Amino acid sequence: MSNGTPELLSVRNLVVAYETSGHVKSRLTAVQDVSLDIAPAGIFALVGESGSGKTSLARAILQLIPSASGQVIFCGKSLPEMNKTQLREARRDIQAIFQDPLSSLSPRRTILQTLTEPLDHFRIGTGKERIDIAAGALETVGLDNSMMQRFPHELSGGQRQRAALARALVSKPKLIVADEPVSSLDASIQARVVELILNLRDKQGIAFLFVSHDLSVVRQLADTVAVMYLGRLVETAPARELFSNPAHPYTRSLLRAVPIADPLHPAPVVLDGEPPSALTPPTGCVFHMRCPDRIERCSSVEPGQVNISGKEGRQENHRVRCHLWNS
Amino acid sequence: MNPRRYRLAGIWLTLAAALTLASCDERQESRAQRADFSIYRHSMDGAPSSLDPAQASHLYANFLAVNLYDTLYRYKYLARPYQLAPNLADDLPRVSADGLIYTIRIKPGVYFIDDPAFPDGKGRAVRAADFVYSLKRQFDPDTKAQGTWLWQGRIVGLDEWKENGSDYDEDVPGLKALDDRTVQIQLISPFPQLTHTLAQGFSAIVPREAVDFYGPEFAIHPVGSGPYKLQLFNSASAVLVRNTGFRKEPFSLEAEGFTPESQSRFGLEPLEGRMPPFTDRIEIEFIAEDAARWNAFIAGELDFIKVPVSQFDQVLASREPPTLTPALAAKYYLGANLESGFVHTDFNMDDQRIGYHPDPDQDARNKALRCAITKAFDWPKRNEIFYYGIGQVFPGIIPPAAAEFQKDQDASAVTRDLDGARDLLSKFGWNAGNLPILEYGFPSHVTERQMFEQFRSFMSDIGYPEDKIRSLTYATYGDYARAFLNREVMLATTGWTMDYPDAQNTVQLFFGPNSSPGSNSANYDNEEFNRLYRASSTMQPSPMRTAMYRNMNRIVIDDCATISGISRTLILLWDRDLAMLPDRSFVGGFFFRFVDSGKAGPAAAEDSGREATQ
Amino acid sequence: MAYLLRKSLHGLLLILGVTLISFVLMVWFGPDQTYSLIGKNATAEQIEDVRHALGYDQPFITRYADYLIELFTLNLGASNSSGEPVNRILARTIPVSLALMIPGFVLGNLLGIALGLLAAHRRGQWSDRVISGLSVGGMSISFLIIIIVFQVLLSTPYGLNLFP
Amino acid sequence: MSAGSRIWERLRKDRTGLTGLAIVGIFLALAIGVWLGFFGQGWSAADGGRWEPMSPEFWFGTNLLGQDIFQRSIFSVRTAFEIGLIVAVVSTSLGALLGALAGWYSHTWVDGTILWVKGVLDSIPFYLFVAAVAYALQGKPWAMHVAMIATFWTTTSRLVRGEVMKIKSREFILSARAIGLPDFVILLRHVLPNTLHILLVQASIAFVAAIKTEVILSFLGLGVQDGVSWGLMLAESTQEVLAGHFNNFLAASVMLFMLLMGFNMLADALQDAFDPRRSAE
Repeated sequence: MSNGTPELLSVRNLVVAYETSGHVKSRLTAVQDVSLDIAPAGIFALVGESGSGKTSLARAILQLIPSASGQVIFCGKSLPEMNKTQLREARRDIQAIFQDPLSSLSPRRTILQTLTEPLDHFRIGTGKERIDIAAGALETVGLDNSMMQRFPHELSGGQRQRAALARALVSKPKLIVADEPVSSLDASIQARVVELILNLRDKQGIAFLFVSHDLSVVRQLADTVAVMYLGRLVETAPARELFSNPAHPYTRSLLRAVPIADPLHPAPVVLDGEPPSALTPPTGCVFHMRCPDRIERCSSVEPGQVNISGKEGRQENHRVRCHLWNS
Repeated sequence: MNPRRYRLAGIWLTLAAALTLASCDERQESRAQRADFSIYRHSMDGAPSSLDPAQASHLYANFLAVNLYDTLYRYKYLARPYQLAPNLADDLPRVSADGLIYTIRIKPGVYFIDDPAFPDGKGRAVRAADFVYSLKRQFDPDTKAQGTWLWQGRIVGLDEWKENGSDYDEDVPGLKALDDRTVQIQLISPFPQLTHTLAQGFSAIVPREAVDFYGPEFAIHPVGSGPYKLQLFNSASAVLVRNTGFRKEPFSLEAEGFTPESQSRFGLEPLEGRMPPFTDRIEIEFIAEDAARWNAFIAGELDFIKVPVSQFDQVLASREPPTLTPALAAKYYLGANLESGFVHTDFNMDDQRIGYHPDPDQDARNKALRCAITKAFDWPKRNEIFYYGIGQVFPGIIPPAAAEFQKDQDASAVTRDLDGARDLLSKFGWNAGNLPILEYGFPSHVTERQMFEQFRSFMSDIGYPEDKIRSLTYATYGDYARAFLNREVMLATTGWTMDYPDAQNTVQLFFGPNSSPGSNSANYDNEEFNRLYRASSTMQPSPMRTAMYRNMNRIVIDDCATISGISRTLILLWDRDLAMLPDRSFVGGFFFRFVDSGKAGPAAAEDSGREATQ
Repeated sequence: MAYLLRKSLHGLLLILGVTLISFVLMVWFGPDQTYSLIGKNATAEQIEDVRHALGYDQPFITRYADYLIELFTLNLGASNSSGEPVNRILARTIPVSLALMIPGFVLGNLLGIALGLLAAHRRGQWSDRVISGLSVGGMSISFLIIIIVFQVLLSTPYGLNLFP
Repeated sequence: MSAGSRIWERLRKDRTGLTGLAIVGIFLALAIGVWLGFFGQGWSAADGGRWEPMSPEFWFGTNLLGQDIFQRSIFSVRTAFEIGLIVAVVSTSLGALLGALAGWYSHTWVDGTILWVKGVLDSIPFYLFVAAVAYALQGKPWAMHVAMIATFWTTTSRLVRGEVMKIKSREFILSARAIGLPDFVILLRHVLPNTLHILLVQASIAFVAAIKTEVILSFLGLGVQDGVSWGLMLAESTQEVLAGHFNNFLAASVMLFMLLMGFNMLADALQDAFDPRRSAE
């Protein structure tokens, strides 16, 4: 944004809202005024409790759900404004993997069929070459060629997530949006997938948008971390700084809740009270009701985003939404 | 396992139980119903939907119409062949020398039954004007009458009356009540069959008050002057009770044409001098299902039945002449009546694939094809399979029930001749490749379908490819009628029930101007035939007229316009406790008033109870 | 309120659909009474008269509208043939058919559920197998066959001859 | 081991299911035999006398017309399969397609319209509707098929709709959408194959229902118009049994019963084999 390097993906003031279906129609704002930047080969982690809008943001970036306003710019071009052909091209460069590896592979298709589907769709290579590319991708994620003719239910959980990753790799993307990719895996397998992701970034220069509720995993791999609360990015900062010197009260409480000594069993976030419903967001700062440091203004005025780089020794690119930093 | 299954299984079990219980109930009820009066329980295989005489187009309706209402004429109860007799009229009509003016006097002192339709609820006297009204009513489009055709183009001024909007206050010159008791009918041209038409249910006399009072519901509120009154009517049964105000006319064996040699065995003699109607109550059960009707009869719940063909095997001990098995003969009288009508399969002459063709060569080829089909038809087998071999096959269109029927005529038109048929086909260049597709229409019922399949197998014997004989099926008779009346069917089988015993009634089936939607469903149109028909239609019965009819018959046979025909033999059974003789079908129900039922009072109920437990 | 409105709109649409289909199938393409109401030897003019009297010459919309009006005013008209108001025919016949149907339906369902429960309770035992077998067998028998069998059993000399 | 072979493994252990499969197989072989002209070709010839008893010439005797009951009942196997297969395949496909559309576009006007049509059809009593459709299209050889297909699809579509709504939110659908596959490709390639277990069971139920309905419709004169079927044979037999001739009735009803029984056993076994509660075992 300001460091001069061209960003791979820039999100500006993105708003995602749903019309809820049901007896009473109402509008749910899942993502409110979100801006973020992902650099080439960067790993951008998005953390937050469930229901905070992480998944909506990820899906809006993937153009799986429409955004109400704001911009998603990929390689300098706005994704929502693209026509079909352009979008199709762009999709080669943005791939996705999801949380449940069993559910993310089509159950009645072999691994090979799943792997070659994007190649068929993007018309990459000939039939023979596609199989080679698929085999290469399997090798990259550390799976044996013999897996190709298997069905997803014949694989173990870790193997499945590797296969899903392999599928995301075949079209040689620039960005992979990974929505909670490791949260359903055993810790030992988690570690190996994390290692794999780091490897891919290093060797193939793939950037990741890594969505997770698990700070301990994020700590292991992210370059930049953004903390989401009720649709808003309350704090965005380089990973090291965020973990060592959090600025937002919410981030602080999150970090306090993680027993760092035992990353194998991350405890749930402990905060007073329930997060408010996104259907009826509170006035003022959305966090004010649970905030230990709230001041009077918090309940009436919603804070804007401020760059606190340099304040109290903060590094570059540290932004926060909090009245405490606004003075 | 699917839980729905168990539910279904349960429903079956209960239904089965309910069925058993229901049938038990029914029997007890019918036994309990017997009371202290004489009763006759008739059965029919179909039900009328209306009791309005204007709708009496079939036997079922006619039966009720002539018993609830009066017609001017009827047929003598016992005379065979049938003879007309005065009914409400006091004598046969006086006819002017030119045959155009009929003068009819009606009996005095005849009253309609009491009914709220009349001013004080008391039935009034039947007047000549009522007849005039009733006949006009046949021409009123609002009546949707079905007997109009009998008088259409016959009576001076009647058709014009309809054109002018059917105003009942407007007089019709040819249809007048000269006074309360005298009717005068003036015809456009002689119509010797007029008196016959006045013996039909259609011509029954209805009071205007009742028609106006009940509106559309007149159809189920009959108000007549006939021998019976209606007590109950629905789609399952009708109950008639004696009209106590019916005119008193003692029964005379002689006047009804009693023939002791053939009729003494029916025990009718004791009726002499008694006043009809002889039975207090007539229950008519409408049971369309052959099996159900037969079972009810055998169970003693009915006194009369027209035996379904499927039961002939069990009922008859011999075929020529039909006789009953000893067990049945002990309980029932047998009447083996040849129906007054016939069944025939017509080619649609209007269809260029099989009928007339503008090109004379093709016309000749089509005729050859029709004749070949006619020759290939196996009448004895048709008779054997569907009519138990006791129907009567005859050539042409004058059935045995007509007085003009010729017994010793050339039967080659109904004799199977496969070689002749094949020769004819090859002579006219027909072969399996160029034979047209025959579309044979029928209402989609089992028997009609089997007749079609049999027809197809007859035709395959002369090399007609099976896949070229196709069925056109219709869900109801009404749909079928619509199809052949719209000339959409190449081959249509129909039955004709005569309205009166004069061959004029059947030869008109092939009169050109009667083409569809008229009764000439063959759409046959032959100049010579039409000329003969016109000439004969105004003639009184005479050997000359008979000769003309037979000539017309020959013309139709030679043109191979129809595969015809067979008259069915009806096997009628009735209880030996009854003194009665059922009518031929065209007479339609006049015999009810002469039925004497020995079944009366509680004693009869005990009898039948004993029977049932035996 | 809006919810109620939407629900009733749904109901209305459903009723419209059902009446439309029943009209098209049973009236528009349904039995043509004309040819059972004309007599022998009818002329084209008489056929037209009957068609007119029955309203068959009216356009689709008119006939459908009439049909809807008749339905909603519960004025089912008079039977074409007998002239008896259809209302009265229904009033006369429906209680009978209901009286016949309801006990059978209720009993059948109760019995079915009881059998099902029994089978489930004794899963794997012989009674489960017998009931399952019976019901699979029952499913495989056409109603038609049952009717014919009953006819034979109850009323011919070949059966039990319960009602001679 | 593929899903198919897993089902097969379960089916193989189910004795009832295997018996059903065997019965259906035998009937299928008969139907194909008739199709190829090996037997049953003389079903319409009226060569015999009326109601002839069983004999070496006429194995099951003859009917009223003198037609060979054995050949007629064998030929009817083909009729039954024709009707059953056509109705089962078309109605299940239609139900799958409409159910998939309704599920995929759930809570949109597409879904609303399909649900409305389904609701309307389900509100009309089955036999009344089928008979009325067959009547309205009378004379047309496919009237009966249309009538049955028009009603049978609704159950399938309801089940498929529910299943599709479940599948729709699964992540492999998201991955397919993420690479920009068009909706119909996703429906055909990823959604419908996962409803296969429903379709198979529904098709077997539709097959049985079609044959049973054919019998009733043919009996009423609204079914098979040209040819022969067990329904027509039963219709013929109602007259015959009263006269004491049972061959037609027995031949048709035993064959009908056997085929339906076989199919019901098979359908039951399939349902059990596909039962998701059993996939845990």
